[in-house]
Amino acid sequence: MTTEPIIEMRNIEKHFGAVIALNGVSFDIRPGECHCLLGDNGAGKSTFIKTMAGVHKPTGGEILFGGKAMHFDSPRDAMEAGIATVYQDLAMIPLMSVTRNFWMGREPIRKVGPFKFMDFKAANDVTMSEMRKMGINLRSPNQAVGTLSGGERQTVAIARAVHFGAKVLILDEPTSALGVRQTANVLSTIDRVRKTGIGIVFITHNVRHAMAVGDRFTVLNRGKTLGTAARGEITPEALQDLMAGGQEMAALEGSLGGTV
Amino acid sequence: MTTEPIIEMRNIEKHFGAVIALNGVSFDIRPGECHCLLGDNGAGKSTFIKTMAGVHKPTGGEILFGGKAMHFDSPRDAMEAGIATVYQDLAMIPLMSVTRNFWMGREPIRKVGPFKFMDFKAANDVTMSEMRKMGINLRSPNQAVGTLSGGERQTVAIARAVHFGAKVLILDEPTSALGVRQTANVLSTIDRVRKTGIGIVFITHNVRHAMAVGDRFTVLNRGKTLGTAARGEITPEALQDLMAGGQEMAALEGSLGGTV
Amino acid sequence: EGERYVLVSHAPDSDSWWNTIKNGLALGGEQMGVTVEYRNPPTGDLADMARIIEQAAASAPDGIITTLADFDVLSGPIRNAVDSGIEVIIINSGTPAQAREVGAMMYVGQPEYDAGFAAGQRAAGDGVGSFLCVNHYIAQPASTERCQGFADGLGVPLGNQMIDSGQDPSEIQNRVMAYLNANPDTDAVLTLGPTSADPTILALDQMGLAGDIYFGTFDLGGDIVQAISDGVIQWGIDQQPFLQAYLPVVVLTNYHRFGVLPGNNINSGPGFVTADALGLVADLAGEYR
Amino acid sequence: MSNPDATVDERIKETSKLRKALIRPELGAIVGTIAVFAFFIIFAGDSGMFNAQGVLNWSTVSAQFMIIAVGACMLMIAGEFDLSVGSMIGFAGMSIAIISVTLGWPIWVAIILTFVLCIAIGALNGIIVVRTGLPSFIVTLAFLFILRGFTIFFPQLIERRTIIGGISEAAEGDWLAPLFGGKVGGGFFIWLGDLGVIEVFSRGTRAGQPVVDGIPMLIIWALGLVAIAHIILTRTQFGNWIFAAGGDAQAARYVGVPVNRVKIQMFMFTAFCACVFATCQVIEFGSAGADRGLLKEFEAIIAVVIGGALLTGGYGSVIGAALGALIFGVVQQGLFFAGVESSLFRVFLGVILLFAVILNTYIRRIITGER
Amino acid sequence: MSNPDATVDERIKETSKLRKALIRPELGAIVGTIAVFAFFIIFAGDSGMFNAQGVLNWSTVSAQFMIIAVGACMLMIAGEFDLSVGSMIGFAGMSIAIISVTLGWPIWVAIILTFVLCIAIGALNGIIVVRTGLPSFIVTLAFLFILRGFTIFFPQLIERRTIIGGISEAAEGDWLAPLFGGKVGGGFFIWLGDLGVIEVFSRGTRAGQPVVDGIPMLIIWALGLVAIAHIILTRTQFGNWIFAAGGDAQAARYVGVPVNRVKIQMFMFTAFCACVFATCQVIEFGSAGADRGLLKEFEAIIAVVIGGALLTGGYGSVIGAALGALIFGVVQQGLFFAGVESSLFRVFLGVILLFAVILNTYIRRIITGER
Ligand SMILES: Nc1ncnc2c1ncn2[C@@H]1O[C@H](COP(=O)(O)OP(=O)(O)OP(=O)(O)O)[C@@H](O)[C@H]1O
Ligand SMILES: Nc1ncnc2c1ncn2[C@@H]1O[C@H](COP(=O)(O)OP(=O)(O)OP(=O)(O)O)[C@@H](O)[C@H]1O
Ligand SMILES: [Mg+2]
Ligand SMILES: [Mg+2]
Repeated sequence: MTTEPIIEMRNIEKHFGAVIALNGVSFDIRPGECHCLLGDNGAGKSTFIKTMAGVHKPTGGEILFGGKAMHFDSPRDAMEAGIATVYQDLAMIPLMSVTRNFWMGREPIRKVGPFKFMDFKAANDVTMSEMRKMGINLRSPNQAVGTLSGGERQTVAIARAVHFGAKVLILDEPTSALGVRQTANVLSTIDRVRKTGIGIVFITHNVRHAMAVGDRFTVLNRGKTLGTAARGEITPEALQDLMAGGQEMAALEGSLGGTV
Repeated sequence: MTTEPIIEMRNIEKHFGAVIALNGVSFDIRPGECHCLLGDNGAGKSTFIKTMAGVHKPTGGEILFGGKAMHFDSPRDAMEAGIATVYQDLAMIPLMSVTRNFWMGREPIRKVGPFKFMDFKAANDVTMSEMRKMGINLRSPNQAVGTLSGGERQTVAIARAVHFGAKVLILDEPTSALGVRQTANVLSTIDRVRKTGIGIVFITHNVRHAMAVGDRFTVLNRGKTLGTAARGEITPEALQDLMAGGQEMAALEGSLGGTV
Repeated sequence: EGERYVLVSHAPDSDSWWNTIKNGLALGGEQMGVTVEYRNPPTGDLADMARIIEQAAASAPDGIITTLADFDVLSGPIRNAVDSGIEVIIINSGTPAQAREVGAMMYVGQPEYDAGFAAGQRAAGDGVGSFLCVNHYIAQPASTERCQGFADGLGVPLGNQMIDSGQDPSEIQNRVMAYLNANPDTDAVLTLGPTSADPTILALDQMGLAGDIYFGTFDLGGDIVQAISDGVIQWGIDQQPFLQAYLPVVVLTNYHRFGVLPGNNINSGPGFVTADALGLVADLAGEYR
Repeated sequence: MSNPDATVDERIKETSKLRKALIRPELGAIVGTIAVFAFFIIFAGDSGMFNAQGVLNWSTVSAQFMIIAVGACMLMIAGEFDLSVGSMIGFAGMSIAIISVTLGWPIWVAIILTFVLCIAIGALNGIIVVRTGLPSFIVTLAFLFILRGFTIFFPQLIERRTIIGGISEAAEGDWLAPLFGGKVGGGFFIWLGDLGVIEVFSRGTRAGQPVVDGIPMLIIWALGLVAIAHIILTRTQFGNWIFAAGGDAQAARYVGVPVNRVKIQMFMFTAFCACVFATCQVIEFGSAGADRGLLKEFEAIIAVVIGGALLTGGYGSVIGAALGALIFGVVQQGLFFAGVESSLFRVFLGVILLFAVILNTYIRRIITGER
Repeated sequence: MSNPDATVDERIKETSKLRKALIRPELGAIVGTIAVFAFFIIFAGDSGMFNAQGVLNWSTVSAQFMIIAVGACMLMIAGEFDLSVGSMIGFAGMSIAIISVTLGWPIWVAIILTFVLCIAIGALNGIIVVRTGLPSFIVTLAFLFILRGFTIFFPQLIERRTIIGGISEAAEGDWLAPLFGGKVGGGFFIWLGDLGVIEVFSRGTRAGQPVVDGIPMLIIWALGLVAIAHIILTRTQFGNWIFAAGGDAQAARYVGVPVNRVKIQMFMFTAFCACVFATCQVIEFGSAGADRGLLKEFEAIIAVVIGGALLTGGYGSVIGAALGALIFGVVQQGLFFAGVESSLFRVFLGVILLFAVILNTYIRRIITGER
């Protein structure tokens, strides 16, 4: 892992009015690695990756992309640069068809004379085949996303990110609402995607999910980094402690038999 | 665990139009035990507990409450009978104050002549003290729930169920969106509540969370029970397999090092 | 010198016919050297109008000039104004008898039913036996009275011959066409003002009936005058709104300054405007006519 | 690692105490009311707007708005709204007129039957909304047209005109009518008139009597409804259910709040308020017209929104709505007093609405932690 | 343990193929259109409703509705709606009249300036909605009042009247005006008349000419706008963005759809449609009135909703909206042909709206898997 980082975030700060959500966070992500971002509720994980994805503008700090300073003015800019994000709240529109969702924001264009149309044939074909690659057989590409299960929707979102040749794929708690099988599916998808050389930022509250696929682990707490550790440098138990801020855990763990 | 069950559900069926969500599920819950309900996405867990809580009327099967057949016409009936539920989607109203949420549906009444008013003084006092017992210090009982964190909201919901003297407390994926510390908090709350003799139905996708507090484990799959096992009768790995329906797990587990 | 008079009408903001009133009022105020104000309920709600009269009375003007669109609704507030020492003149709607009853000084206007009746008699004389009344403001009682009067003047029952045309010109036009298509043996068309007359002219033009079918209208406007001179409209009933606003200002001012008062009510209409006597009307229609 | 003092979160900057004390749903409406009164005291202070007659005038108009605003407010907090209020006003008035004048039944029968009818229609509105899950915008829009249609159709069919008078005569000596059309406190005002505090009529049959001879029942109804609705909303169990039904119907249903019943009852209450409005109007003016109540639904909604309620439900205040109605009434009448061209009233109204709602949104976000 | 054939879920009962083929957003409107035509063919078949003149009659009315429905539909799909459409129609007409008649500028300048002005106001609406996050109901309600106020105020101030005529004269010989007020296909209809396919006038000034002498540009505009909007919505990238903006603005924003821009553009398009409506009307009737366009916003919304669009955005069809407008127009005119008491039109409209929307909701739920 001595390759150059794709993105490096230095000392990022973000304030929302009176709330200081991020207070100097540094982080980087390299090709082909899965970097897990862990931390308590409200630690600032979602805020941090939204800053990375161009949704929020940082109040302070700098973002280096491929070694050069970057300013993303919109999620579009970040996407163009190769940063794809699957948000906690899914970022799929239930009323729209799978194809329309898959291509949303990056629709394929077919020119007829001076007019630009959306190329539905190509769009449908690609959607069906990409979904099939992910192991999901759609009834039809015109099926509304609202008729899919949660795991299937998650997969559509990942498939589209991969298809658009993302260099970095950010996943915000993709497994929190999923069953065991769906979770295993998402994790193995992460593994597969990582092997193609894409860098992955994976946010989760579940230490085992993190340990299953993570190469490095960064823990946030109240808007600050508690440090980054590589796989093998840290035990699941230590990570768990770190995520909980070390507080009161001894007592709780004791009473519950250390199985959390 | 030879006490009589508080609720016994026999052969419950539930159809939504063309969808058969439950296809004969039997289940029971005894005082002081934590009965975990596990299963894939869409297995029918939420539908099942909604049937128990009076939200849905079962298409077939019977519900025995304290040995007698019962028909709940509304969630209110079930609540009166002592079944309290904390739903997956939280069942809190962000725009309303903590007190109003806490008492929603069961407001304390103070009579002034022929008029019935809501007793805000008592309501506020109880809310503050119940929340303090759960380890949460509110700024004010008039604070809007929208200003609380996810874990805090979850705790309000549990506190209210306990306060109203529930005999059975149903928790639908209370930990899925929570951080480690908040999760530990909720699990130890479950443990505390169970010790008071209340029966708990705990739904989760996380085998470790289930193993931490569960006394018995029932796995649903595609609307049917795969069976119930008591603590100690089953290993976490076997449970995991059961939840995923046994499918493709070997392959996935292998590639991910068995850590899911 | 410096008297203040308030004119309260029942018309919604958008009713264009009342411009002539406003202009007459303004001119009267200017010539007499008095302050004049125009007030109306924005949506034409008569209950709101009652409040406006009360409110005008509260501002203690020297006189109030008001329409009496609904005796039941307006008599109370008007009587209060009269009793608190404000001179009131009733214009436009209501009857002389009602004006006397509320204690008003005089009545200037055209009793609607009578005007409709006179028009009906005139049409009956011209051989009309059935008609279409295009009512663009059906919720206003005066409009219905005009149609009813016309029917009674003709001596036929009103029945379904009055349509609720709405206020959108294209809808009016098409509804008139629809009615005439469905009832091809209709002898005459009666419209109640420029709002319904202008699109009706176009409708008849479209159907090739312009000049062929008997066509009378209430109230003048630019297009109506043009149509009269073109022979499309046989007559327009002019109630001379200018006078309804102008004369009360003059009467009130002179009464306040010199204590003089005409001995009787003034009927500003109905006057039938036909192609023979257009002249000035054509130039000033919509502004002072 | 983290701050040892857990009750103080170091990530929240400080907010002043004063700001906290001021932050309440009605704040926007309170500020607006003060501003509006200040404006008119300056620009129309000597126009008679603040003498007895003038005060009565804008109070009456405001009271009218208040009556329908209270209904609209409760309904909006319960998460729905009703565009058929205006048509309902016309319909109720016409119903009283037809029953009492055309059919010749006693006026109290007419009033009671009309209330029953209107509340039933309100319930129907509610039942359709609750059963079908359709937005109330659409359902009540349909009733806006249906009710207005009948209001024009029936009197035309029966009486061949769209306005029916003669209700004053029918109401004479009736026991119920004064409850809507009467005035109270006559003696007090005569005393004030004798003292010279308020002006007296200078001529006519009532010479010597005070120009204001009592407080119309309309105002009493308005204040009464505001008080009752406010108490119900803030101090009772049912009030909590109203907030819950509008805040999140599903969540409320799950904890046993009878959401459907609450919503239907609020539709009925709105219809009741519209009917009070119509009855007061009909009894006071003695006639019913097919055009009564046009656009009143918007005016009610505007007053409620100026008063700080959230269009999507679950948040609001009856006091705020009442102040919104007051602002509305004072501005409408005040512009006349101030001699502003009446067509500009609408422009003012639109601008006030925009500003009020922006201010209210800001306040609400502070209170509820929304983003 | 589970069914080996994973593609067939044993828990889903079967649905017929026919039903699947029929299930589309416009289905409700298509059924409604058929029903309405069937109804009038039976009850008004011999009243002239379906001869050349009759067809032109209801087509023109429907075309009017269509023009504003197209704008309202696109905007509603983008998740907003505009209550100021009606006021905008009045405002645009007045603007053309003032510029051309009062200022005496050429009519094409007046038309172009008015379009620019209206689209700018549409953009302002959109910017306020997008920036403040207020519901468009409130913002556009404010503009409903503001624009109507100015529409009444300005002509009174300038011309001392609220209706300005003489536009026909101003439009004579103009190059742009015929695009809005002309007719096309005159020769074709004369030929048809000569053939006897369509009737000719039997009396009056135009005896011998065909009863229909061309298709008004209004209809051409309506069909053109429907076609273009339909293609944009269903076949282009921008169309996908419109759906996305209305379906879930936040989600769309996250994947890079410029949601704010899309919404503002849809407000501008709605203003454009209102302006087309106003221009056609002004050129055809030769005058502008301050009361033009009253309640048109509701009529547009009704047509769109009958056409299957979802009030809360993200779902709908321009074709559906056009059929909704057709239903609206046919019912309105058809009742005249059928000789039904005209005030009952409103009642019919309300009832049709209710039924259409219930049917549409049912269809939509099947398509989108909503519950
Ligand atoms: N738009 C916003 N405006 C104001 N405060 C915000 C905003 N977004 C986030 N915050 C605040 O910033 C802090 C960090 O929130 P964030 O969503 O990043 O946490 P998180 O680590 O993703 O938590 P979780 O694990 O619950 O998803 C919280 O205190 C939150 O309330
Ligand atoms: N109201 C409803 N109408 C129609 N189908 C429904 C309804 N509620 C649930 N279903 C269907 O019933 C099945 C079971 O759903 P349920 O929500 O009970 O699953 P679950 O086990 O709780 O899943 P998860 O773990 O994702 O919460 C699913 O196929 C779902 O689509
Ligand atoms: Mg997060
Ligand atoms: Mg569930």
